This record gives sequence, C-alpha cells and structure tokens, in this order.
Amino acid sequence: GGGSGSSKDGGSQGKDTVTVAFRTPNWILPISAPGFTQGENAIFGQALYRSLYQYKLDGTAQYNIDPQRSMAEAPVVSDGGRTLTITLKDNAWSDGKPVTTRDIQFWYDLVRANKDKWASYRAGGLPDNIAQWSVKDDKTFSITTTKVFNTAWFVDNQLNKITPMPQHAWDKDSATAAVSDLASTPEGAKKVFDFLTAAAKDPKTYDSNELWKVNSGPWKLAKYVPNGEVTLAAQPNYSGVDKPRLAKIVLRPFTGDDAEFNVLRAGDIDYGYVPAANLSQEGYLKSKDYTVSPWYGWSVTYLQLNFNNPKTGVLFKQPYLRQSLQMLIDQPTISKVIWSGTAAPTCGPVPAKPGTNGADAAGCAYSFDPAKAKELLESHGWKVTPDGQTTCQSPGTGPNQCGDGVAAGTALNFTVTSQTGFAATTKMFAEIKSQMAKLGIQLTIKEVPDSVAVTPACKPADATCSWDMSFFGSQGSWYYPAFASGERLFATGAPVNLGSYSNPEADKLIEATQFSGDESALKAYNDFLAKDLPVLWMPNPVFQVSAYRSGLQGVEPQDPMNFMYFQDWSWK
Amino acid sequence: MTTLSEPIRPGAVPDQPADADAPVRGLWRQGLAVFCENRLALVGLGLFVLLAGICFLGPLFYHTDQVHTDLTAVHLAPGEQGHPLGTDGVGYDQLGRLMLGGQTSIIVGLAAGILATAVGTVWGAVAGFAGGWVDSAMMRVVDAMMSIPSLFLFMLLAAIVTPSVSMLIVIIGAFAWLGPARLVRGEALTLRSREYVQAMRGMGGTGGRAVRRHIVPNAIGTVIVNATFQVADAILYVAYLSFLGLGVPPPAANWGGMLSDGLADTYSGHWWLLYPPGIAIILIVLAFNFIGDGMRDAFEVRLRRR
Amino acid sequence: MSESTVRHAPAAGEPAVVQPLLELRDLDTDIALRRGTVHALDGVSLQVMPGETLGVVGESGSGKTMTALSIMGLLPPGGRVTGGQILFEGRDLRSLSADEVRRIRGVRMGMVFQDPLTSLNPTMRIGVQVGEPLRVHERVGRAEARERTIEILRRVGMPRPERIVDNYPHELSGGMRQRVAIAMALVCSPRLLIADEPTTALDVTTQRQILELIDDLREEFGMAVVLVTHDLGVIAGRADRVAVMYAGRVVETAATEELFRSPRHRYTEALMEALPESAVRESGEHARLYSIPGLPPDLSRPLTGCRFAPRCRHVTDECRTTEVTLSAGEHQHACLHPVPAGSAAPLSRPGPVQVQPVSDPAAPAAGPGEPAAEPVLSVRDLVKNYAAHGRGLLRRTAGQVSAVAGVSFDVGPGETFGLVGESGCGKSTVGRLAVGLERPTAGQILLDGTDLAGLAGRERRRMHRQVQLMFQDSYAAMNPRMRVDAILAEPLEIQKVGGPAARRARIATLLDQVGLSRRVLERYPHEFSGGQLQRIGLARSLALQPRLIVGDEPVSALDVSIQAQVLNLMRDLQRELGLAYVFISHDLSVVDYMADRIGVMYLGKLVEVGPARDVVRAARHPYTQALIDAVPSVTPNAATERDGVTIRGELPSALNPPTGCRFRTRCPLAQDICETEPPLAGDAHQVACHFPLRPESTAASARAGAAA
Amino acid sequence: MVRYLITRLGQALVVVVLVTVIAFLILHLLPGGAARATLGKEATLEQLAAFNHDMGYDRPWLQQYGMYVQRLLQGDLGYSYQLNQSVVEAISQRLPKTMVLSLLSTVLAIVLAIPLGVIQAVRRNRWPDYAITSLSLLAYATPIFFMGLMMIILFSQVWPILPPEAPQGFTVAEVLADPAGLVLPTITLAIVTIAVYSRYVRSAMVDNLNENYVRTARSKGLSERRVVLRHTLRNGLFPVIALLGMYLPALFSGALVVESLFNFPGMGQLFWQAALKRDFPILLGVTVIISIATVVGALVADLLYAAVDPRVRLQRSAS
Ligand SMILES: Nc1ncnc2c1ncn2[C@@H]1O[C@H](COP(=O)(O)OP(=O)(O)OP(=O)(O)O)[C@@H](O)[C@H]1O
Ligand SMILES: Nc1ncnc2c1ncn2[C@@H]1O[C@H](COP(=O)(O)OP(=O)(O)OP(=O)(O)O)[C@@H](O)[C@H]1O
Ligand SMILES: [Mg+2]
Ligand SMILES: [Mg+2]
Repeated sequence: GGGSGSSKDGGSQGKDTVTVAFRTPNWILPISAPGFTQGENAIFGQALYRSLYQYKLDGTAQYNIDPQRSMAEAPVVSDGGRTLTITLKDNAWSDGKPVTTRDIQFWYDLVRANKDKWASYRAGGLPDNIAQWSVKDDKTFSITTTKVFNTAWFVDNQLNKITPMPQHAWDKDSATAAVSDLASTPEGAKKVFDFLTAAAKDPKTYDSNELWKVNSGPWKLAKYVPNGEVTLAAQPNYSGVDKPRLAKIVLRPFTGDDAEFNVLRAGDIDYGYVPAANLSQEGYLKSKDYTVSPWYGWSVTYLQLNFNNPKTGVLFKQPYLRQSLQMLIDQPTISKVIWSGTAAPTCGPVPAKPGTNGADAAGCAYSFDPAKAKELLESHGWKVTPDGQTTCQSPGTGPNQCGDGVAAGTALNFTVTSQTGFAATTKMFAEIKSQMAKLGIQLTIKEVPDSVAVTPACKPADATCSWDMSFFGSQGSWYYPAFASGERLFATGAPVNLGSYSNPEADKLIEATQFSGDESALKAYNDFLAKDLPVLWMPNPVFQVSAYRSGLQGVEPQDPMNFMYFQDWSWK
Repeated sequence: MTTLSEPIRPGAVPDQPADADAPVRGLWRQGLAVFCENRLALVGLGLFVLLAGICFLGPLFYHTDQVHTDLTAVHLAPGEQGHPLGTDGVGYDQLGRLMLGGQTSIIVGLAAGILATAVGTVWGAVAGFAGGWVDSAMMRVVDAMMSIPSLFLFMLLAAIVTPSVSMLIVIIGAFAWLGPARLVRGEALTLRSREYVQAMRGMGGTGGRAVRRHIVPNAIGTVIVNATFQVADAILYVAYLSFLGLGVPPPAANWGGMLSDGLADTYSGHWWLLYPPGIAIILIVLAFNFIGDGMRDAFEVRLRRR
Repeated sequence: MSESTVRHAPAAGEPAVVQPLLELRDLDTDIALRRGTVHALDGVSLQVMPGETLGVVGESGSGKTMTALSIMGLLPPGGRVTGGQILFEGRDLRSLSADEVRRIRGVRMGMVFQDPLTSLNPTMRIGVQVGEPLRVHERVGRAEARERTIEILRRVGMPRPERIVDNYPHELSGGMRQRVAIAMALVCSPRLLIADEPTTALDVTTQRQILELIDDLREEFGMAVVLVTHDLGVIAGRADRVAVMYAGRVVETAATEELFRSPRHRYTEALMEALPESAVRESGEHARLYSIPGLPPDLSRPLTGCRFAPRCRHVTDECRTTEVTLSAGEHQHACLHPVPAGSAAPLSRPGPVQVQPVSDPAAPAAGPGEPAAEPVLSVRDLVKNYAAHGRGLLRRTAGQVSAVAGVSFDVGPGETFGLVGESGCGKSTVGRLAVGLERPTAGQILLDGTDLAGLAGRERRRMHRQVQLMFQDSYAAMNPRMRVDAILAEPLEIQKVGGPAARRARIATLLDQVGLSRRVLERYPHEFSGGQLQRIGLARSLALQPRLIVGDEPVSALDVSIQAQVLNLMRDLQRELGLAYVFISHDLSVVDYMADRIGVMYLGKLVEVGPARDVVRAARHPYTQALIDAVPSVTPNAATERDGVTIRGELPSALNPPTGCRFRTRCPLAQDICETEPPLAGDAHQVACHFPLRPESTAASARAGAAA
Repeated sequence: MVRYLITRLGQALVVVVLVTVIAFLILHLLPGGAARATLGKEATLEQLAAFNHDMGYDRPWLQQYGMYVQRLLQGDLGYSYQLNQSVVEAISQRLPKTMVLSLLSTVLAIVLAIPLGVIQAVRRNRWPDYAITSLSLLAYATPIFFMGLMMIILFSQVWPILPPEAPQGFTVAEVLADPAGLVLPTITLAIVTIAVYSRYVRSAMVDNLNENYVRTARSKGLSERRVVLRHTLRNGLFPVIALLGMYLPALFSGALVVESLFNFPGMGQLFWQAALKRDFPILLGVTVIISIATVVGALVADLLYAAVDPRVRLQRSAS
C-alpha cells in the first residue's frame, strides 16, 4: 500500500501514477449479481471489460453511442425496427485472441440461462424481449425483438447491458477443466455461470486468478486488496483506440468524508472529492493547486410519496395537495444556500441536459410559492393555521372540498424517512419542515442509515406500509441510463416505484417512450409527470464535487452516467 | 467508555470522635461540609448550575426562533445582525440553538444515567442477595454484555430503532446499567455479611428487613456517586452516537449532534459551529465528574470513625 | 554497667554517670486535622538508659503511639513535632538533616508495630523485607543479606528460617509475623528498640512467647527497649522503669516496682483499682470495680490545669487552673494531691492458692452459680463445621473447619458462664450458635428446655427475645446510617413490641439503665466513644428483656477504665434483671472477675469446666494452667515466680485438628495414650485430660453433690 | 490451580455463548430486513426472496441460531454478501490494525499513566494532584472524535508535521512500517485511556500509602523514593493489571471512533459499516470475536494478577 508513506511526494508515485479516492469495487464478473451494481463496480468493470456499447450524452452521436469507445458499430435497424444487426469492430483480448460474436453469444447464453441471478434482469426486459438471436459470422450478429421498441430506448437501456466475455478462457465449469462449448446448453451455461460467480465471490484472488487476466479493457488488475487499495495498471496490448496514458491508477478507499477531506487537504491524493459542507474550502484547495469541479449526474432527485399508506395515502392522492407541498420546497434557494450551488432544481423525470445545470427553476411547473400553496389548501376546504394544525373542514369530493376519502378534521401530519450522514440533507429537511410548519403542516423527520430498506413498495395492508415520505437522494435519487425513460420509476408496479404511484395516463406515455420511435414521446412523458407530481421534485445534487490536481488532464468532462475513463487521464 | 467511578478513598486522616456533648450534626450536613472542602467538586457544581441555568432559563430572556429556518441569514459570523454567536447552516441562532441543545443533552444525560443506575441497582442487589446460582447466572449475563463494547451495542440499537430523545434515553439506559449492577452486587455481598446485619438477624429480623433497613441505605451512597458518573458518560455516548450519525434527528438539537455537525465545518471557517458545542460538552461532563468525586468523598468521610 | 544492675532498682544518680541513650525534652506534637489540630503530645519528657526497658502505659489516645512515632519521625500525615528536643545518643534528631535521621532510624533504632497482620508488605518475600535494611544501609550483597536474614530469623525463634525467607507474610500466623517484624527491627542490631503494643493483637500464650523473646534479645543485643502498651500487666512483668501517660502528657514515671507498689498520681492509682484483678475476692462475691468516670479530654481543644482533673476523685479547683509539672527526683509525678507515699498498694493479689480447697461456706451455697434451677441455656454435644472455602488459585482440597466439636454446658438463671480460649478456638462460634445466628452441624441447643432446631417462623422469632448477642465491636454491629433511637427501636420493631409511644418509653428506660443521657438519641454511632457504644449495644440487647445475653468479647476493645465501667454495668444489670450471661473473652482475669463458672475451650472442645475460682486458682488441665501462667500479672516481675506450664508453638489449624486430645501436640505432659480422646470427667470441676494436674477439689465436688 | 482454571474457563465459555444469544436477539429486532439494505432499491421482490432464502433469513430464528452455532464451532463465521467476503477473512484483515492501534495506545497509556498516578498519590491534595486530576478529567470529558480532530488540525494542518491518516497497509508489518502515521491515532486513543488509568493508579497508590506496611518500610530508614518505588508501587499496580482486562471493550469503543477519524479501517469500522448496512454476519462475527477477545483478556489479566500478587489467595478466600 502506498499510504501516507508515499504521501510525502504528494500522493502520486512519480508522474505516471494517479491516486484516486475511490470505494473499493467488490465485483469483477461483467454479469453483475444483485447488490453489486454500485457505481464503483461499474467503473471497475468498464476498466477491465468494456461493454459492447458505451455512450455519451452530448447529443452529438446517434442513439448517444460513443463511436470511439464502443466495441461495435451502431446497430442497423430493419423490418420495421424489430431487428437490429450489429457489426463488431476489430478488437482483441489481452491475450491476443480476437473479440468475436462468439464472446457475445457466450454472454447471452449465460444471461439467458441464469437471468434470475442477474442484477439487471427485469421481467419482460432483456433477455425476455428478444425473440431471436442469430449470429451471422465472427463479426456480425442480429437481434430480433418480441415487439417493436423505440430503438433509441432499446439501444440505450437494453443493449447497454451487453458485455463481451472471453469465451475462449471462461467457458468451463472448473479452474482445471478444459474450455469447451459448455455454455451453449442451458445446463452447461448454469454450470459455467456458477463457476464464474464462485470465482467472483472470492475477491482476494482477483489479482491472482487466471480467469481475470484476460481483459478487453484498457486496464489490467495489478493489485487488489479486498476492501482496501486497488491498483490498475495500463493494459499493454489494449486493442481500443483510447490507449491509457498513465502507467498506474491507485484506487484508495476512505472511512468517511471527513477522513477523505483531511487527506485531500494534506495533498495526499491526486483525485478526490469535496464534501458538501467543505465547499467553502475551494479557495484553499485551489491554493494547493487542485482543480475543484462539480460532477453533474444524469439523474433526478425526488421525495417519494407513499400512495398506498392506509392513513396518508388518500391525502397524497389529492393533486392539489401534492402541488401545494411542492410549492413549499424552495428548490433554487436550497440548491444555492444549503447545497452551496452544487445542486440544481429537479423539475421533472427527465434530467436537464448536462452542463445546462443552472440553479434556476425556470422550467419547473410549480415554483416555490407559499402564498399560492396556502390559497390552494384553503380553496380545497382546509383550515390553515400557521404554526398550528391545519385540518380539513369541508370533506367531500367537490371541487372546493378536501377530496375523496379525506375525513373532516384530518390533520396534515407527515413523517419523512430521510438519510443519516448527509449534513446538507438534514439542513434541507429542516428548511422544508419549517416552510410546511408555516402552513400548519407538521413534518416529522426520521433519519435512518438506509431509507430505502425501510420504505419498500407495499400494499396498504402490509405492516411495512406505514411510511409517508421517503428520501434517498442525497447523491441523487436515480441515475438514468443514456435514455431517461421512466418505466422503472413511475410505471404502475414498476420495481423502483416505491410509492406505488399509478396513473394510466402516465403509463401510456411511458409505453410510448419505449415503443414508439417518436422523438417527442420523451418530452410528453416528462411534461406530464412534471405536472402530475408522482413524487415531490427535490434539488438534484451533483454526484460529487471532484477535486483533482490541476496537472491532471483529461478528467473533464466528467461523465454524467458516472463512468470514469482513467485511460483519458494524463499528467501535464 | 468506562466510568471513572472506581473508589478513590480520601486521606485516612480520621475525625475526632465527637463526645456526647458536642453539637448534633446530621450525616447530610457533615457530608455537605466535606463536599464543600473539595474545591473541584464546588467548581463542578458551579459549572453545572451555570450551564443548566443558561440552557433552561436562558431562553426566557434570550428569545430566538428555533422553529423557522432563514436561508437568507445562514452562517452569519458572531455579532452579525445581532446574533451573538452567529447562525448555523439554516439560519438558526447558534446561541439559542446551544441552549436548546443543552436542554436535550442534560435531560438525556440525567434521564439515561438515572435509568441505568436504577436498573443496575436492582439487578445487582437481587443478584447479591439471592447469591448462589441465581447470582452467578445474573452476573454471567452482565459479563456477557460487558464484553461487548458499549458503543457497539448502542450503535446496533440506534441503527435498529430510529433514535428520538426518549429512545436514546432507553437505549443508553438499557446498556449502561452494567457498571452499576456489578458495583451494587459487590456492595450487597459485603454489606450482607456486616455485623449489624447479623445483629439484626440475632433479633429475629428477616432478610427483607435486612435489605430495606440496612443494605439499601448503606449502598445508596455508592449508587448516587455512580449515578453522577453515569450521567456524564450518557452525555458522551449521545455525542458518540451523533458522530456515528445515529443521534437525535433535527430539529431537536443536542450538543453532541451540534458538535459532530460542526466537524463538517471544521475547515469552513465557521468556528462558532464547532467549538461552542464542543466546549459545552466538555464542561458539562467535567462538571458531573467533579461532582461525582466530591460526593464520593462526602459519602465516605461522613461515615469514618477515629 | 551490667544488665542486672539496671534491671534491679537503678540507684539515684546513676543516670548522671551514664548519659541516657534517648531523652525527650518537652516534646510537643501536633496533628493537623480537617477541623483544627490535635495536640497529641504536650511537653513529654522521658529518659531511656542504654540497655534498660522503659514501659510506656496509658489508655487509648493518651499519646503512646505518637510518642513512639515522634521519636522515629514517622508521624501520620499532618503530624509535626512542634517543640522540644529528641536527644538520641546526645544529638537532637530535630536538628539533623532528614537523611541523617533516616540512617539513624534504620540503623540505630528499630520499631515493632502493633498489628502484625498489616505491618508487613504483603507482596514481598519475608527474606527480602527483613534483609532490606542490610542492603540499603550496609550495602551488603544479596547472598550475604539472605544469610544474615536467616540468621536473625533463627534468633527470633522462627522455625525453619531458611524456608520462611521465601514465604509471603500471609502464609504465616500472627505470632510468626510479629517475630518477623521484630527480626526486621533488629537486623541492623540497633541501640534502641521501640515496641508499640507488640502483643496486643496476639493470644496470651503467644504474647508471653513474644515478650520473653524481646527480653532475651534485649540482653543479647544489649539494647534499650521502649515498650509501649496499655496493659499494666505486660509492663509490670517486663519493664525496668515505667512512664504513665495521660492525654498527651507523662503524668508519672518511676521504677516499675516502685510504681506498682506505691503509685503517686491519682490517675495511676485509679487505673490500678480499675483492674479486674484488684477486685477479685476470694469470696465468690467480687468487689465492685473502681471505674474512672467520664472520658479522656478531647486533645483538639485547649486544656488548662491537670488534664485528669475532670475525672479525678480528689480534684480541687486548684487542679483545674494551675499547670502541674513533673516533680523532680527518681519517682516523678505531676499531681497536686498525690497518693501519700508508702500507703498500701491498691493491689492485694494473692499468689496462686494451694491445692487444698478453700472452705468458704458463705459464698458458693447462696452463690448465683447455683445450678439448681432449670438451666436457661443448655448446650448438648454441639458441633459446627464450616466448609473451608477454596483458597483462590491453589484450591487446597476443600476440607472442613471443625470450629466447634462436641461442646456441652449449662447456664443457670442469673448465672454468668465464662468462655475462654485462644483465638480461633471456637468461642464466637459457640456464641453465634447459642443465639441462633447459625444452625449447628450437630447437637442440641435448649433454651428453657426447648430445642432451637425445632423452632421455625414465629416461634423462632419469639425465641430471639429470650437470648441476645452483644458484640465485641459495637460500632461494626450498628448500622452507621441509623440514629441511636432507630438502633434501639429496631429489636422492638422486629418483635412487634408495643406501639411507638411504648417503644419510646422503653428506650428511655434502657438509656437510664445503661446510664446515657437522652441526648444521644439523635446521634449516629460514629459520634461515640468505644465505651458509650458498648453501653448502647448493651441497651439494645436488653431491649427485649432477654433472659440470657451472650457477650462475645464485650470489653476486649476497651481501655481498663472504660472496661471497668462496662463490667460494673453488666453486673449491676444482672443483679437487677436476673440476667444470665455467657461471657466470652480471651482475657482470663476479666472472666475470672465476671464469671461464676468458667469453660476453657481449645480447638473447638471444652477442656475444662468448673467454678471460676477453682478453674483459675486450681486449674486441672495443663492448657488451662498454661493460659493462667501466660496472663501477665500486675505483680512486678511475677514472671520470675512462674514455674508452671509454658507451652510452645501456636494453635494448630482447625482444618484437620489433631486426633485424640487436641492439645497433645503442644502439651508438655503428652504421652501415647493422649491419642485417644479423653472424656470430660468430674462432677463440678470437670476436665478432659488423661493427666489432670490436680484431683478435683472436694469443695467443688461437694457443691456438685449439693446440686444433685 | 487446575480446578480454578477450569471453572474460570467454564464461565468464559458461558459468557461467550450468552454474547452470541444476545447479539442474535438484538439483530432479530431489526426492522426492514437485510435484503433491501443489501440489494438496493432496484432489487426485485424475487431477488429479495432469493437472497433471504440463501442467507436463511426466512427461517425461524432459533433454527438460524442453531445453524450459526454449528458453523461457529467449525470456525466459520459466515459470509458477508455486501463485502463479498467471508466474515473470517474480513475480520482477519482488520483485526491486526485494531490490535496494533489498541496495543500501542495501551502501552503508551500505561507508560504515562503510572508515573502520573504516582505523582498524584504522593502529592495528594496538593497542586500537582489537582492539576493532573483536572487535566485527566478534561481529557476524559473530551469526546474522542473532537480530540482527534484537534490533533489533526494542529499537527497535520496548522503545523503539518504528521500525516492526518493512519498507515494504509493491511498487515501488521505494513502498518508498523509507517510510524509517523501511527502517532496521531495512537495518542488520540491513548489520552482517554491515560486519564482512566492514572486515576486508578492514583487511588490504588493512595490506598497503599496509607497501609501500615509503608510505615514499617519507613521505619527501616528507607528513602521515600525506595518506599514508593519498591514497596507501594508494586502493590499499587496489581489492580491495574486486572483493569487491563476489563478495559478492553472500552478500548474498542474508542478505537471505533479513532479508526473512522484517521481512515484506519479496523474492526470498529467494519462493525459500523455493517451496522449501517445491516450486514448481520459481520455484526455477529465482530461481536463474537471481540467478546471472545475481551473474555480471554479478562481471563489472562486475572491469571496474571493471581500469579504476581500473593495476596490474591487471601482476597479470594475472603470474597
Ligand atoms: N492519624 C491521626 N490523625 C489525627 N489524630 C490522631 C492520629 N493518630 C492519633 N491521633 C490522636 O492523637 C492522640 C494520641 O494518639 P495515640 O495513637 O498516640 O494514642 P495511643 O496511646 O497510641 O492510643 P492506642 O492505645 O489506642 O494506640 C489521640 O488523641 C488520637 O486521637
Ligand atoms: N464463617 C466461617 N467460615 C469458615 N470458618 C469459620 C467461620 N467462622 C469461624 N470459622 C473458623 O472457626 C474457628 C473458630 O472461629 P471463632 O471465631 O469461633 O474463634 P474465636 O474463639 O471466636 O476466635 P477469636 O478469639 O479470634 O474471636 C476458626 O478456625 C475460624 O477460622
Ligand atoms: Mg497506639
Ligand atoms: Mg471471636
């Protein structure tokens, strides 16, 4: 371990190495298992095993496909969008063997036979939605889907999961067995998958196991300490165009933000991040020759409302109430003051194009407006008592009544389940609580280490359904793949639709984003949900505020989808 | 952390036996006298009174809005816009916040400390009296829980039940009783064999009476002294839990929480968010420890003879 | 000048020739306390000649220890010598540097402390501790130090010294430890040995051994000894000259015989009269003890005049005002109204009576010892074993401690039964069993004919009214957090006697009976002196109007004068209330004074039972005789007249006691037959011995006959 | 000796078993099971169910406990899904770090606490005593993390002479290879310990200085120095030995905080992260290991105490 021993020379051991503050990745197999989908694993994976397609969101490329990095040309669409034909570029594995369709077939076989063990599997998604998978030759293969999908969606949100895997090295069920076509049969595929998974579940052998020595990525694993430092070394015979410029990348984990920042300040790492509370330190860091730059994510942030809550569900179902609640969240100010400008208002389900991330809420359907919110409540039969207890006075379903299922005298008391460990989040809810209090809406804040764990999607009958609001967006609630459609967030019964929001209109629009090739579908969907408020939109914090040595080039632009391309990095 | 409540006997300078005509001096008065001779104890008492006064009475004279945030006045430096200690990240007046937080800290500390002592006393006394296998069984339980670092236990619980003030009290109380339990048991064991208990038995007295009239009154000193240390520790525990992100959620403030939030501001130059709560905690914990020491002297001396 | 000359009546003027080894001139010592200061010593002047033994007596608190400590320069925290001189070998220790004093202390002086249990370093091997002065002051090597240590240990009569050196203190018995302490003091062969109550914590038999040892060593080393004690007997036997202290002053000094023959100071006189010996009369009906009223003064207050004045029979106003200084001459005293010189000694103590019975028809026939009536307490073959708890790491095979092994005796109404024996012989255990504090392993305890074992619940509780226990240390026996009224009310509450009012009344009468003022009621135990506490304790045991009181060493912790008060009180109450006592003590003279009949215990067995005077004057069991001989008598140099049995060694462990006659291991007369256990034989004066010293006195048997 | 050892070991065993039971019970109070916490918000119900089944969380807890104990006996503490590591591995990876930290700070603490305590006792109720007492109480009253932060600010920011971070190596050798990095954590952790120990030493010394045997020693004309060092100190230190065993848990608590402050991923860190993420196997494992360590520590301390202090026999027979 380099550690502080090497810190004297400012972290980087010589000029061809970069030390990065980075959580230790703990999954190496390109087929991710549930629970191992964290960002660090994705980046780690890309470094060793490139996925078939890689994306960039600057809007230049077709389907957002990054022409340089991707291992294949953009798909050719035929028979009304049902069939996509893909041609591989010339790439080789680190052991010299060419990357062929066989390797992709291999991936497909494994995934198909073990989809239930695959983190990214969704019923109806890949591979279920593939009717036919045919390999033409070493370099070309074609996919025929069950229905006609919006190609952009399919390419961005489905094909993005494909990663070529070295069949010639991995297609066996034991370390000693000879490589064969085992995976071509489902049973064989299961065996192989189990073998590979077992290997992946033994991190201490990551840097020694022969399996992982065959890479397609620009890096190879030089040293791996479970939950400790990880060292990537440049892959000498890397076949891609984006050859690494540095010899070594040292990934160093930290026990916490404070620890990380102490070390950053002491100048012991080349690339780290600035905890929100310490943004005022920008000046100091600059003086120590660091560049501080926020990393905007392809993400939205929101406050989940539990529509199925037996008590408060009925309230959330009232559009006017959701609107007035939304109007009490001063996104611009919170972003500016509490997040020190490192967050930007979320207005709808589709993130603003990266870069355009200004701290204004111009595009938002409901801007901060307590007066309007008050009026809205009063006009719907609520007696608003500031700093008191606002109650429903005229129940009923009429236009100026509280609405369906809201009994007389109902009070507006909500409990929000938030996250511990984020000063900004805590402050943010203090602010929101105080705003709501002014309208007699009582917000109880309950901070837990892992809010997702205790606020599952539920049926009204469930014991676990007692939660009102849930927040897990201290670093962004949801990061989209290249195509920001909401089928997993806001569709009825969608896996991550924790609040059980359900709206036929919304479902229809989401369908459209997936199946019609029509460009405007996404916009329609966005505009509708932005208004209908399936959740309360919250300031969307940057993924992190990076701080890196000014001498370090190629860090920018930081990829909105949270990938890090170390190969682009180099010292001035 | 362990309490400092190990017996520190004061010097063996004995008192003269008061002969039969000397003025009558109650045990409490004598104890008080001794307590007052321990300067540190007096300092501690003074500190406590001062801090408690500021926290509980302060708000009556120094009105601040600790309910509504004011994002237009965040991180004001001390003195600015009439905030003697400045404001915090959402515009709360820091001085007022300290008072509020002090209330929580002191209440949690006292309540948890007392709860722990109460539980421990009962447990220890029962074990000490029952003796035999009951005793050893009960004590093994204590050993077991003691062999798990208390902070770990608190963390576990705090991670389970989302801490509110009352919850915090219960959590800490539920695990801090081990020390007192051991202490009281030891006390009970020795007291049980004291000659005056024998004498009472010799008059046909029952075990129950032994406990009521002899053991409890004599163990009470130890217990009270221990309680003060428990309080001090409880306050520290809250601080640690807050540091680990398991403290009381906003807007309920407590010094521990304010301090650990302040840590984030270490380099931001907002010193008024870090040092005041830090110093406050140190002072209150100091105060209780000093008081504890003084009380120990008092309780011991007042019973010494020749 | 030879030993003997010093020993016998040092002629006047001799001190001029030889310069004293140690001389104190107007020594003042203060001890700073939390509240005020204690003027522990006030103008103490003493002389110690080379090779002589100076006895320092006085009751507790009189300043004996402080004198010793002042000389050694070992005053407790806050203690300071504020005035006067300490001339040792002509040099004033106060004027010397601390280091010099230290050397002198280590090399030229040695000191033996009272409590052998605590005065040795528990975690240091005996050898190291004893040898330390050699290593420090004489810089001798380890090996040599060890050699000389073994040597000195041998000289203090330590068995197997070469083994002992590697032991730790807690592995030795009290007597052995005291020997170690002495060895430690003597290892540098000092000129002066200061022994502060060297034997107070020991049994009479051991005490005798130690005292003799000190005597021998003194002659052997030709050193001077300052023997500090509160026991006049000890002084009388051992000292050449005596200094009597009272309230931080020397009130009288004289040659031992001179002093005991004709004490001049009224305090000394009173002290002697307070001794039980002095009140023992041949007739069973002993004289009332003279008891000095009141308490010694509180030394933290300014005092004027003669300090004994408040308690003195012959006090005049003059005494209270004028400072009295020591008179000049050989026999110095500080008293304005001294006992006229040459008046008869207060002590008319006869030597040991001859075997022929004393025929005194008056006393015994009507004597309270008359066991005619149904006995209040009768004990039958009482056995008590304790499981010897494992000894920490080295769990010795956890055997049984045979604390009491088949003891039988009766106590008639209004009778006092004395129980004597060395420490650890089972006296207290018998006591605790008798009052039902513990359950016997075997045997019966009949109270008024009813067996305790049979009782339970209410009966058992009511039984406790009949018999009460009186403790040696009343302070320990009283809840320090209870006020006296609560303490006295407790038995009544427990036994549910009367209502609050009645109880208050009862308490009042109790206080009157034990002679305490009502004002004590709202005080706490720690505010009382030993004597007062003993009275309160007595009052408590009387509260339930028991028929029998078991006193476990009720006066052992008290000074002679206070002891006299308590003893008188007990006798008076006995007379008034017709109480019966079981009087436990290790002090024969006290038992002799108090008891009608005496039982002598040895290792859990009764070896001799009989009428007090017969047992004391005409002991039949060699052990009893040994005890009697061991008791230091106030008759000066009585030791020389002693011919009787002296026993060596110490009480064997009660863990696995000797078979047969348990005394045989120490008995001078022991023979093979003693391996069989002798029965307790005889009519009135029974003895359990194969070789009784004497046949039973006819008088005794006659009385027994009358009884039958 | 043997008998004592056996009984003592028996007790120790009981304690450890109880620990597992207690830990188990607590963990089964956890709401919102481990599954979501582990698999994240994207996990499907099927995946959650599968997870719970694999980990056995769907069984009745008694059965789970049974299985756990079974595996425990084979030295298997289970597998942490989140770390993708067997618990034994995870612990053996971190234990050395915590050990080094605890050991160093303990040693430092003892080395400093003893003289301090002695000075306090010898100068009792005079200014050195008051000064040290106040200081040690001050140290005790300061939350470790605050103390540690002050250290960092002072010695690696304001006056940068020491690294703000502990050595990153994972083996003892690696850790020790960078002494500079160990200074701040060790001192931070030691300071509180010093406070506690010095007061124990003080009281023990005070007691002993009032013992009669000290007077005896003086009467032998020994220098005050010798009296204190040769006679009192030894006896005064014995209770501290016993304390060492008892103090272990507190030490771990402290280590937990220090670790997170100085980026020193040891046992405490492991436990904390596990607690936040509901990583049951780790939580149990760490608890068991630490309690075993504590029990053994106490045992050793006891035996040591008994071995060095001849009085113990007396005390035991008395107790
Ligand atoms: N450590 C001490 N602190 C304060 N006062 C003391 C201390 N030791 C003794 N005294 C007081 O000094 C006076 C003389 O005490 P000292 O011990 O010399 O009496 P003593 O004759 O030795 O009594 P005893 O026979 O009980 O040993 C008494 O009034 C006693 O109360
Ligand atoms: N509770 C007990 N457990 C075990 N052994 C005991 C207990 N009480 C007394 N003994 C033992 O019984 C024997 C007699 O003890 P006891 O106290 O009756 O003697 P004693 O004559 O009163 O001695 P002393 O004169 O010192 O009071 C001793 O060997 C003692 O060690
Ligand atoms: Mg004395
Ligand atoms: Mg006794």
